[in-house]
Amino acid sequence: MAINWNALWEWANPRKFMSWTDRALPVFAVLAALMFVAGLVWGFFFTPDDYRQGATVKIFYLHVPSAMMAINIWAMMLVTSLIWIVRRHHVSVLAAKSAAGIGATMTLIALITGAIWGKPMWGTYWEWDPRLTSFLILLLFYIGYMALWEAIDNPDTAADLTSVLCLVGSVFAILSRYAVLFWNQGLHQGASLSMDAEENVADVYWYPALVAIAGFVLLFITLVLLRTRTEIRARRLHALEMRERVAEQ
Amino acid sequence: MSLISVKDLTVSRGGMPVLEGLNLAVSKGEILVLRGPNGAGKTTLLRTLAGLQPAYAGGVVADPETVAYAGHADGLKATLTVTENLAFWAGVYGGHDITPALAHFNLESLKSRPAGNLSAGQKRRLGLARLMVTGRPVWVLDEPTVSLDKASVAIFAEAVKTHVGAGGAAIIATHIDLGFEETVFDVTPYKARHDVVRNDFDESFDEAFR
Amino acid sequence: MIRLFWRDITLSFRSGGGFGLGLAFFLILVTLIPFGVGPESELLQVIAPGILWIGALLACLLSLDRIFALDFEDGSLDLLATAPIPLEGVVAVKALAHWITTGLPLVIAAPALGFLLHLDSAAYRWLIITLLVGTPALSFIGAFGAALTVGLKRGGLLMSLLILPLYIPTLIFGAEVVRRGAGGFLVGTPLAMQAGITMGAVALLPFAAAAAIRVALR
Amino acid sequence: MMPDLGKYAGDVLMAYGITIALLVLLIWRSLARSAKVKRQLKDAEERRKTHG
Repeated sequence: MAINWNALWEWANPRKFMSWTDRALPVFAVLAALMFVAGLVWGFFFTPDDYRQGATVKIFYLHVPSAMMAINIWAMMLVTSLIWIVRRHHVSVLAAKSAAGIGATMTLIALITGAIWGKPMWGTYWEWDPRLTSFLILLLFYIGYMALWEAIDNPDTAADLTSVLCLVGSVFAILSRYAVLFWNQGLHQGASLSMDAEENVADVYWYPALVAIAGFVLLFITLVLLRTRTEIRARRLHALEMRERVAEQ
Repeated sequence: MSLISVKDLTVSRGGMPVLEGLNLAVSKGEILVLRGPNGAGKTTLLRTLAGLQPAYAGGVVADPETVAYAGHADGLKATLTVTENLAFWAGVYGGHDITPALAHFNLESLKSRPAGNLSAGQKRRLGLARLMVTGRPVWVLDEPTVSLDKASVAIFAEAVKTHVGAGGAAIIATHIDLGFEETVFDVTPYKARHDVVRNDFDESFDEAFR
Repeated sequence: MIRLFWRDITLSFRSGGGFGLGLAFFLILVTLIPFGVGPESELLQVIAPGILWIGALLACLLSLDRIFALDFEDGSLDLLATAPIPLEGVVAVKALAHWITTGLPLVIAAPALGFLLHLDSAAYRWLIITLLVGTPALSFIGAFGAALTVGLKRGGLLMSLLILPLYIPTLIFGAEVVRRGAGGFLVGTPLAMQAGITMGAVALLPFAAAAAIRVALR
Repeated sequence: MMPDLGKYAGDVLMAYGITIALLVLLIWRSLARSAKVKRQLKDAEERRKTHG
């Protein structure tokens, strides 16, 4: 099937973007709310306790989706940053900027819910488990990325530098992941309790988890569209204010 | 044959066009003096000519190793001596001899002094002496005579004349009369217009980003 | 390029150049640790590899904001950017000079400080080797971070925030080599990983850093 | 209606509570900034029409 790539880019033209998101945003918002509430209500009220983990299994419906989002949002930021570097597409880099705050929140949720889950399981809130540690490092990367955006006045300069940071940061994030695996394996023999879906989670838990994941994804889409719209307006505002300042001289 | 020329150039500061529709060319032996009020965009234009900033629209045509730029800061290290500072830049630009430059800007007696102990005028002279060791034909100078006294200004003007006489050229933003046979270029009429509603501004939202 | 290298070296040795500051910082840090954790030699011996690596890392960080910021302030960076040498080369040379004046002294001083922390005698060899292999990566990663924040007000703090997470892999592998060396285990894998990181950083980061500087200058 | 959460009730409720609080904070901040920028942009567009 032939795809008209130029038409695809058109969707991300700022003006076009503002107009289609204006219509799409309410739809996504309603869907996100429905799926999110459905997934969590199903998970919280209508799933049995695990014979070994008891009611803590219910934390999965928060932990698994937020952890997935934490990683996928960074991947999305990497892609949109690359698009900015290659195609100088403003909406793209603003989407990356908008996503960072959501990604950081998701990482924080994954960390906190992981720690709460770990307390009854491991007997401690914090264990330097490779997974938890990697998420802590990911949170640092998110914070650094956002701090760099905040620190630079000129929006184009900020877009360029944060994109470069995102690129280099991605490489180092992956390196850190391997380094952390290596590091902890050296100290503790035997992995801690794995939370992989296929190993521990039976269908009765997996279906509501899928709904919850869909809810988180839709929530992310809704928020990232809303925040990108805000950033586009902020950019136009910035441009108008610059014009005013120049005109006053 | 011009050493450097610009065609339909628009230069921008902080993403906003400040000067637009510029057309100029400088050939061997020419001195171009830029005039215009503060904040008009002279510095921006010079930095664009030096290749430090990308053009907003249009372009600069010049061989990549044409321009020697001197901005507001002299690029001197306070703990290095006058000779060391100059020899460093000479080395970076391909190892030209520094003695003529020292002699020309009357710096020989200060040779072994750390640059940090020089007066403002002496520093400026050292910064300008750097131009002579670059071996590049077009000097692009931003307010070169700031903090120079009358005698030093004369030394500087003499250096520019010698350079231009030897087949170089200079583009200088300055407020004072240096006594050159110069072409004056007033940037004021080229000020990018923001007071009127630009047509393209409303046509495409993209424009708001540029 | 060689000129630039010698200039940076000379500058750091002249008064106010900051040579030795990193070394002094390293010494103070190692002196403070026993006050914090107690004087028991068994405990110090256990934590020594980590402390020495973290000390080296922080001492390195201390002098990084000077690497481009001073040249930016006095206009040298503008002039270097228009000079006939590629900016990537400028970055690489400046990072190398930073390593010679900061990283190398740390490598040389580390064994003496390891002595203070009762570092296991089998580990000294590996401490020196791993620092020698790892500290260039610290300088080159740091140069990238410094390039990102050049020209920013209060850039120093932000620079630390950006650089330190990037140091994690180097730190992990470096400390692991020393720990394994102390225990008499094989050190091949972490050492190879660390060498890989260093080579990657030396080869690629100057390009990223030069791109960042070009953006910051315009 | 409330399911029996057993001895882990506190942990589970805390996890849900903190997550929902964080998400509400995120959504509220996104909406607040959206409203603020929208208002400022409207003002700026008005100014441009009247003066420009």
